[in-house]
Amino acid sequence: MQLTLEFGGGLELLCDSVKIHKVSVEPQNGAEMLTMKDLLTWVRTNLIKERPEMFMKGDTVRPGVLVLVNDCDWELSGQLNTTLEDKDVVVFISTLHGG
Amino acid sequence: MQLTLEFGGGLELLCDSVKIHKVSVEPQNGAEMLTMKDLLTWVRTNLIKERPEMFMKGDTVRPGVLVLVNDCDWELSGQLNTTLEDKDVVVFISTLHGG
Amino acid sequence: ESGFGHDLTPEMIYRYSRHLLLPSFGVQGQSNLLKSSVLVVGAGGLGSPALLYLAACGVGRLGIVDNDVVELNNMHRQIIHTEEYIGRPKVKSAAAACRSINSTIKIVEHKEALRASNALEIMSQYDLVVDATDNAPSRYMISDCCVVLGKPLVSGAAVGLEGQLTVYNYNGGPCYRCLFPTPPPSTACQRCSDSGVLGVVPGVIGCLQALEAIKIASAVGEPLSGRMLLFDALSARIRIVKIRGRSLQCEVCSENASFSKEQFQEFDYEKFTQTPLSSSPLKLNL
Amino acid sequence: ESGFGHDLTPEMIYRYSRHLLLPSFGVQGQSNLLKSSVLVVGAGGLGSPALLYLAACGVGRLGIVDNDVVELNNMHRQIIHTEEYIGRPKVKSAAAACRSINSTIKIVEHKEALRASNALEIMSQYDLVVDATDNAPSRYMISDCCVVLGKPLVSGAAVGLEGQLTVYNYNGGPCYRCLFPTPPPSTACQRCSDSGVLGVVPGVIGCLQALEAIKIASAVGEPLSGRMLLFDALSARIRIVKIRGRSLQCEVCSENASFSKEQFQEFDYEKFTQTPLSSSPLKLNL
Ligand SMILES: [Zn+2]
Ligand SMILES: [Zn+2]
Repeated sequence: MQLTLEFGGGLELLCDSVKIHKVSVEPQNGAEMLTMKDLLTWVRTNLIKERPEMFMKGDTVRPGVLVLVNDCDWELSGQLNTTLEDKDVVVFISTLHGG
Repeated sequence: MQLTLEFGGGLELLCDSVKIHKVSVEPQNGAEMLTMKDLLTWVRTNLIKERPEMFMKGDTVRPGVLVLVNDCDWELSGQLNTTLEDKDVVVFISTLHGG
Repeated sequence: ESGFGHDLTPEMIYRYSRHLLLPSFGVQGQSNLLKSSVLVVGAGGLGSPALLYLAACGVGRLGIVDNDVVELNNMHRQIIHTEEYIGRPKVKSAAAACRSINSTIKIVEHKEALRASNALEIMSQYDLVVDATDNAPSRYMISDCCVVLGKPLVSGAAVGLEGQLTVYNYNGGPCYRCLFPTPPPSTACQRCSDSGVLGVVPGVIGCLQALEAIKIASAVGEPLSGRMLLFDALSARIRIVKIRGRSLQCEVCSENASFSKEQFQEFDYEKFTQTPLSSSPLKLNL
Repeated sequence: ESGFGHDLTPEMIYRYSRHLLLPSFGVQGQSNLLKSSVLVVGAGGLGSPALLYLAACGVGRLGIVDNDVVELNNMHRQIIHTEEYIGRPKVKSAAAACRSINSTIKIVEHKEALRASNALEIMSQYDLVVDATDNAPSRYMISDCCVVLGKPLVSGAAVGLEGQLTVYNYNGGPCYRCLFPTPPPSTACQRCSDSGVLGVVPGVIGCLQALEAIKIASAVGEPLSGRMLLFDALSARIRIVKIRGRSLQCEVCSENASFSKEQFQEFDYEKFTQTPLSSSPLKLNL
């Protein structure tokens, strides 16, 4: 399925400074649905070019990263269990502290 | 079909100062499609409570009003001939001059 | 010469260090800014933050056009002016404020109302124009003049609790007349002086105008051309929408149009919009 | 008494006339503002426009906390400070600027660093707090203190070419720890002083912070609680996203939590975030 992945707040530096990635990702291992857990694994393997520890910790994103599925915090849709649909937009953004 | 109509830039004053209207509008006179031309007539009849000349001129919107269908200028989708789909968002906004 | 491929002085390097650190802006962006010139028309609600940020960031030459004086009822939103300037020209007050935060750039005062008769001469001295005016005839006049001179225009507006922002005449994009070929009825033109405005609303739009001007002047980023930002302060909603491109029928900017400097100078913008270029005083009884 | 059901003086009516004209703001909104008190923590990039607009709009009592001095490399974005204040305390400079645009409100100077030991005493004097700081430990500390004191918090941040904005602890909404229960690795905390920032980016966010503070203080409009604004200056894109509500597991604000004033005062925010509360100077070689 076609997804738009966006990285912000400095996370784009981990993927060649490209903020917007139009990608095609299929469900893994014969599963019917693609979950955010699957997508994180895919992103870690296919998009993150350096310092993966700045993106993930264990099997989820590192502290300080907000994940938004279609402009909505993934905490509201089941976090790692959120299932994705064609044309969804997933944003990974690191919280900023500067001023 | 369900539409979200939004009025801004002062046009909301013509409809009881309500900016966002969730409405249900069906194609007119047995037609299959609802066009923006039909919608303007419907808005003029059902939502505009005062000074209709501040909303329309002839069969279209008055000069200085931008019409956006799903965040896109209706000039790009055929203006009055734009056909609408369920859940579309139509914005009518008057251009501002102040500062 | 510093020997590092740029001509920034040590003081500039220190002053603008946070810009120089930005990989996507850097020395090149700052050098472009320092070589650029920007004209801000109007030192009011929009012009206040736009001028402060343009002065602070290091635009090389910054022009201000305004013919009003500072009034107490401006102070709730026109944060560039201090109480001590009440009764004195806004252009003097704004220029003094800009100089006080950055004495190393050139500030030019145009203490006159912008009119079709002087606009070409004033605007031709700058690379780009920021429209921070408050009325319809000025908006048509400034846009037409930018088309005639081939300058990009950063246009902002704010009334009540709403604001709008776009960039006109940039890189083949639309001009003001492409969007609004016919002026609105003069009764539809709310002004801040008649309708009120929450002071910080032009603050937000004026900052965004400075940003767009900086992006164009530094040649960094994607200016808001062919798109328009719509800001609703009360509900904290912002929409960025796609607008039409240059119109083939535009009477000013289309290839078939032949709107000359002479025609511009003779065009009666007040008659065209049925609105005066300067605003009338307000009476409020509470 | 004017006999019109409000206690605005004729000078206030004139000064704030453009607010009074707004049907959805009006006399009630302005009276609420004049009776309110707002604390801005940090007189830097975010605090500059936030303070100017809060002073201009007529917040009755405006507090400023800052312990830094004005430096030349602040001037590209901290538009509240003038060159003549370089080397002097930011809180003095900012207070003078606020007074010069509105001598009729009370400006309170807190020339000290906000720490867990003094935060309760300072913040308890205000109705709401604007976080305009530049580091992670301050953000946790200010949010926790707001929860302990039951105050809404308008939180903004800007680094590089991006900005973020939301309102915490407002009307049952989430606090900072609901969103970020675990601090990020200290290597992930970019600061403007290390990473650079385009000056006008905190300008936009600081204006929006002033707007949210004004909405809360005047009780007009819908504050940005449970939502977050994400601003990308380079591409001129703004997203307003829905974020989680108050977390049932939050160690500070949930009903089950028992985070007391005493615990707050003893909490080591620098250790928690592995980041110092104050920033170190920058070295830049070009
Ligand atoms: Zn045109
Ligand atoms: Zn919490």
